Amino acid sequence: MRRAPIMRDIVIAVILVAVLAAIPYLTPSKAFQDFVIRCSSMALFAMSLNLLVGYTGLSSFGHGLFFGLGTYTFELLMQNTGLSLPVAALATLLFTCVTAIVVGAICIRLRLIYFAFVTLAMQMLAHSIIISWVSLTGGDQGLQGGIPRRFLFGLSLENQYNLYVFSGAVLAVGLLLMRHIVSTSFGTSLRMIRDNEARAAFLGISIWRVKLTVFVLSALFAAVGGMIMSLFVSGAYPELINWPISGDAIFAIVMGGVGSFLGPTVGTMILLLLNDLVTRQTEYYGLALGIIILVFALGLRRGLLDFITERLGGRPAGGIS
Amino acid sequence: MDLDALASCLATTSCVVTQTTSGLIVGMLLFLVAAGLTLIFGVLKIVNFAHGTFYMLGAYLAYTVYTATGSYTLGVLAGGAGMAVFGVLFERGLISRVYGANVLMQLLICYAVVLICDDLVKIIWGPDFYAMGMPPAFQVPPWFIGGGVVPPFYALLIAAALLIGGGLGLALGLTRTGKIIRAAAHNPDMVSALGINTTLLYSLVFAVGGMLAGLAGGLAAPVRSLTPGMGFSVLIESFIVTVIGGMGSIGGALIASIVLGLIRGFGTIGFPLFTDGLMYIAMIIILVAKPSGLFGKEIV
Amino acid sequence: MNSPAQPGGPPMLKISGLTKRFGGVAAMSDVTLDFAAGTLSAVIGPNGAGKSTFFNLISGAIRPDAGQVVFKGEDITGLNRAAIVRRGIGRAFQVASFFPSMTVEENLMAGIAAHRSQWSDLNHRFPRQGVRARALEVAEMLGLQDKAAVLSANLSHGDQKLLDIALALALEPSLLLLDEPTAGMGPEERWQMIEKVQRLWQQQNLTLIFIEHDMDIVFGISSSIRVLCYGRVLAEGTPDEIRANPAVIEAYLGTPVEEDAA
Amino acid sequence: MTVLSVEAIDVFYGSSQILFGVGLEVQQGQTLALLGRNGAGKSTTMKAIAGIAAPRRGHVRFRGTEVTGRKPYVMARAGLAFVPEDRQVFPDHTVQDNLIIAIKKGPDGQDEWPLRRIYDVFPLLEPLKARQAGRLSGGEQQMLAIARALMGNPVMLLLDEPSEGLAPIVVARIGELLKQLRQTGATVLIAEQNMHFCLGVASDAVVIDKGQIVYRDTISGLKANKEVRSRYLAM
Repeated sequence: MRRAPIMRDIVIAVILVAVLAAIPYLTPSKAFQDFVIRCSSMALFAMSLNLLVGYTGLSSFGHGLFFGLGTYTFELLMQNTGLSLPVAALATLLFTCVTAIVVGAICIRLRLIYFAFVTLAMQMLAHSIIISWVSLTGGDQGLQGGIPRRFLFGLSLENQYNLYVFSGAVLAVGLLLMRHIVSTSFGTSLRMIRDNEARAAFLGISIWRVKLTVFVLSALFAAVGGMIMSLFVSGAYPELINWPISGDAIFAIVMGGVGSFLGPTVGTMILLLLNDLVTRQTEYYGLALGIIILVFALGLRRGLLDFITERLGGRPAGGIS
Repeated sequence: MDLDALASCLATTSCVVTQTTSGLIVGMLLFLVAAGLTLIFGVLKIVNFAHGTFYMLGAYLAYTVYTATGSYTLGVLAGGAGMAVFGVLFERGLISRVYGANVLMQLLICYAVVLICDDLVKIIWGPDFYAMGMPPAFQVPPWFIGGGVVPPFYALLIAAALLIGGGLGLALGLTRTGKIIRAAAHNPDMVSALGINTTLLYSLVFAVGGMLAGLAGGLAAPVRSLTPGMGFSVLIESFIVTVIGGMGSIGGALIASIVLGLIRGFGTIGFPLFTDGLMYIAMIIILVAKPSGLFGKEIV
Repeated sequence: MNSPAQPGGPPMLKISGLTKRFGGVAAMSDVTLDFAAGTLSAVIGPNGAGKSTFFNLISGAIRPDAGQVVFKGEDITGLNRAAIVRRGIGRAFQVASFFPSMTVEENLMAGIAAHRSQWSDLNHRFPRQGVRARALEVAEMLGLQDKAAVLSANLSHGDQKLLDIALALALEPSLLLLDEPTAGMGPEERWQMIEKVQRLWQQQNLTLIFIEHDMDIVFGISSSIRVLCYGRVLAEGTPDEIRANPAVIEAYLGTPVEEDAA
Repeated sequence: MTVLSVEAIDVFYGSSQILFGVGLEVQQGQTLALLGRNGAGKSTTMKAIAGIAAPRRGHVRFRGTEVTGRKPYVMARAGLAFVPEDRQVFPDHTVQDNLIIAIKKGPDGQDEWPLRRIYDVFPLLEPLKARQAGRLSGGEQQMLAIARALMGNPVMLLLDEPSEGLAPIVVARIGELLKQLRQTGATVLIAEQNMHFCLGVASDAVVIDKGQIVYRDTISGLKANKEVRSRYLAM
């Protein structure tokens, strides 16, 4: 809860995006740009899940619902309506918001493990609907055929460099917003609920209202991540709303560190790097990843960034012990 | 969605019998897996996300022993015994290290085991799927009951699962060890204060849970195709069963398994693409109505 | 150290016919009690007498099956915890209850901010103007000002109990409920704690109700005592009246009456 | 012969110290009462002996062996039977199953307290043996808890507040039972608030207050000492 001035964060973010924009002029690696785009999408998603898991203590196993909903809604709007990209994006957020209110209202009153499973069931239900509603969603083939009118204020996002800078900028804005959320009084009430829900209630906090609000907010960020992914893959596919998506995000936040603000971003990078490196070396990706997870989980017993923070003598901002 | 097909199926006994039978074998096999899952949760308060892997390994083990010896019985028993041992190793070596830790940490450990085992299966048995095929003794014409097709092997499966499930119920209800296990689910400290080594007891519970999943895998091997990753859908379904039945309740798991099996059996007629969705809807509805499952006690 | 009761004061809290059953067991049956404004009252009774249930019913943690809780003339029966807190009833717990990942100062700031929380919370960086100053003020009331920057999980047990009370005070309550403020403390620590509580009561102009097992403390500081037993009111009165009450001695202590008169 | 000796134990729950250098001894065949008010530290002392709460400092010796911090099941196997506060019977199990769970062979491999003998000593339990323990009255549950402890064929019995929450007539019956047990030469440590209850049951008493032992005497000595009683037990 150190009160970092918001201006400093903004300056850092602007510099980072500028650096990102400059990199392709030094080294024209397409793979790096791909990596940054995927990373932006997944990091936004993992960070949004950490608002629930790390900050509020709500372990959702089905957060991929909103990521997938972002990709599908956005893709459907772009393909089937004449809406421009920003309008379609806003409409996607609106739809996500309404869905999150309904899903959240059902889920948040459940405790711990039941909450986890019902959120997962919600996601799998959405997955089932998408698989079976072939006429709308293309079923297990997904929505192919690309995204028309990929222009943002005259800038073509079909151009990989443009999409790359755009993704990085969206991630930066997303991180700034989430940083802001957790440093407000509202963010403090999240931590109060995580630490001691009963005490928070006896201090006058309306638990239900706060939990539903953070559930909806985190769904919105997840949907933004989903839209970036949709732009990247030029479509929407059932894998993007299937359970392993949620699994990846959980992996990223636990590996990166639930107690550090940027932990999930670091975790996402670890995950994607492992993915790229290991699949290049061996076809037994699962074996390698599994062993690495065991080493982390049983060795460090906490996320990487939390581990480093503690080693440096600092105190992690959160923690879900 | 094909409600007409569902209506016409429900109107003929042959279709009802066929779908009920296929629903029951799904349900009963699921029950064996879920019983272990719910038992482990009931006593240790650990959600074993690797339980589907026990099922998969049990099936592969049964397949290997069956092809080596030609005995299906031996194959199933090997699946059960092998997974009992695996369960103990898993508990002692990994899960006992995260007792009391955050559920996400437990999830991650199990996830790692799932990933590792899936790849080990690929390495040992190859990435392609196997069809074990019906044991020769059951390669006989099916029975016709009320016009419906009932392969004798299905009857065997249902009977075997009922027998194992019943045996488990009796063992938990009547033997001293069973009574101790149930008591430990309620109050492990008091059980320990009565001179019972709870560390040993926890391993035993994992052994029993692993054995049940292994037996289910072995029993299912002739009617399922064996692939690396086959454990996952079973895992999800047994979670649904466990949660609907109330976590920790074996009776609840039995009822929920049968319900889920029947939803699957008849769902394939009426909602061929949406049978999974029906299960999730059932789970959501039940949890909204009763937040701790049908037979669950309120847990914190 | 006795402060005189103020019999003339209006009843701050009126409880009538309060009843709560758990399963088949009556945890509280037909309890009727008044607490006058500005008094310092103790609630005592054997284990399982329903003391904590009593607090839970007043503070909205559980809903009564029957009966009424009237606070400052307003019927607050069945309101939720947050609504009751906002009306001015603060509560501290038997097992110190606070936010272990925060420092003392952060705990208090969080408590103060929570009390003032609004939808506009999302616009304001935490802590808002004035909150820190108020937090330090509250910390000072309980002598925690030197530990403001200490992570609350690392505080001593006694300081954690103080922090719990400070959190309740952060809300500027008019009625404060303390559930065993001295539980788990060593002998000297107890009296330090109770002196602080007493000072607070005087300085903050509070109405204070506390549950306590230490009879030296109960008889040492309270202006009036209520004895609960099996969910019923066994007796109420001044310390002297309670000390001499045969029913209390019999039910609470199992010690013959005549021998204890000395 | 000293069966149990507790030497200057300090026990903490988290950061809060509950016991401050508590010490006591129980001899073979002795029934010792540990008296004190609610919250004085009786239960914690019992738990520290039974292995449920580990002392941070000090020693617990049982039959001459250092057992400080041993696990509860190790203590139970060594012959120490614990009847916890609020009894903790297994509510979904029948009375008989509660007893069966606690069966343990004696040191010589002999079942010294088979069910038959338990039902002889606790005749009230026999007709209830098929009933769920959760449906018993408080007094019946207390008897069951004691009977269950005896099933383990203990060298010594730890009873935590056996009279708590029971009607006077039931308390008297439990008292009779403990007197009977005492006559068989059992070694018992009873933690109680109710000194009256202990008068006929125990021979000696120690008084605990605010986590410290403040008084030791015979139980009749304590009865005669009004000052101690009113200071630490009465008001």
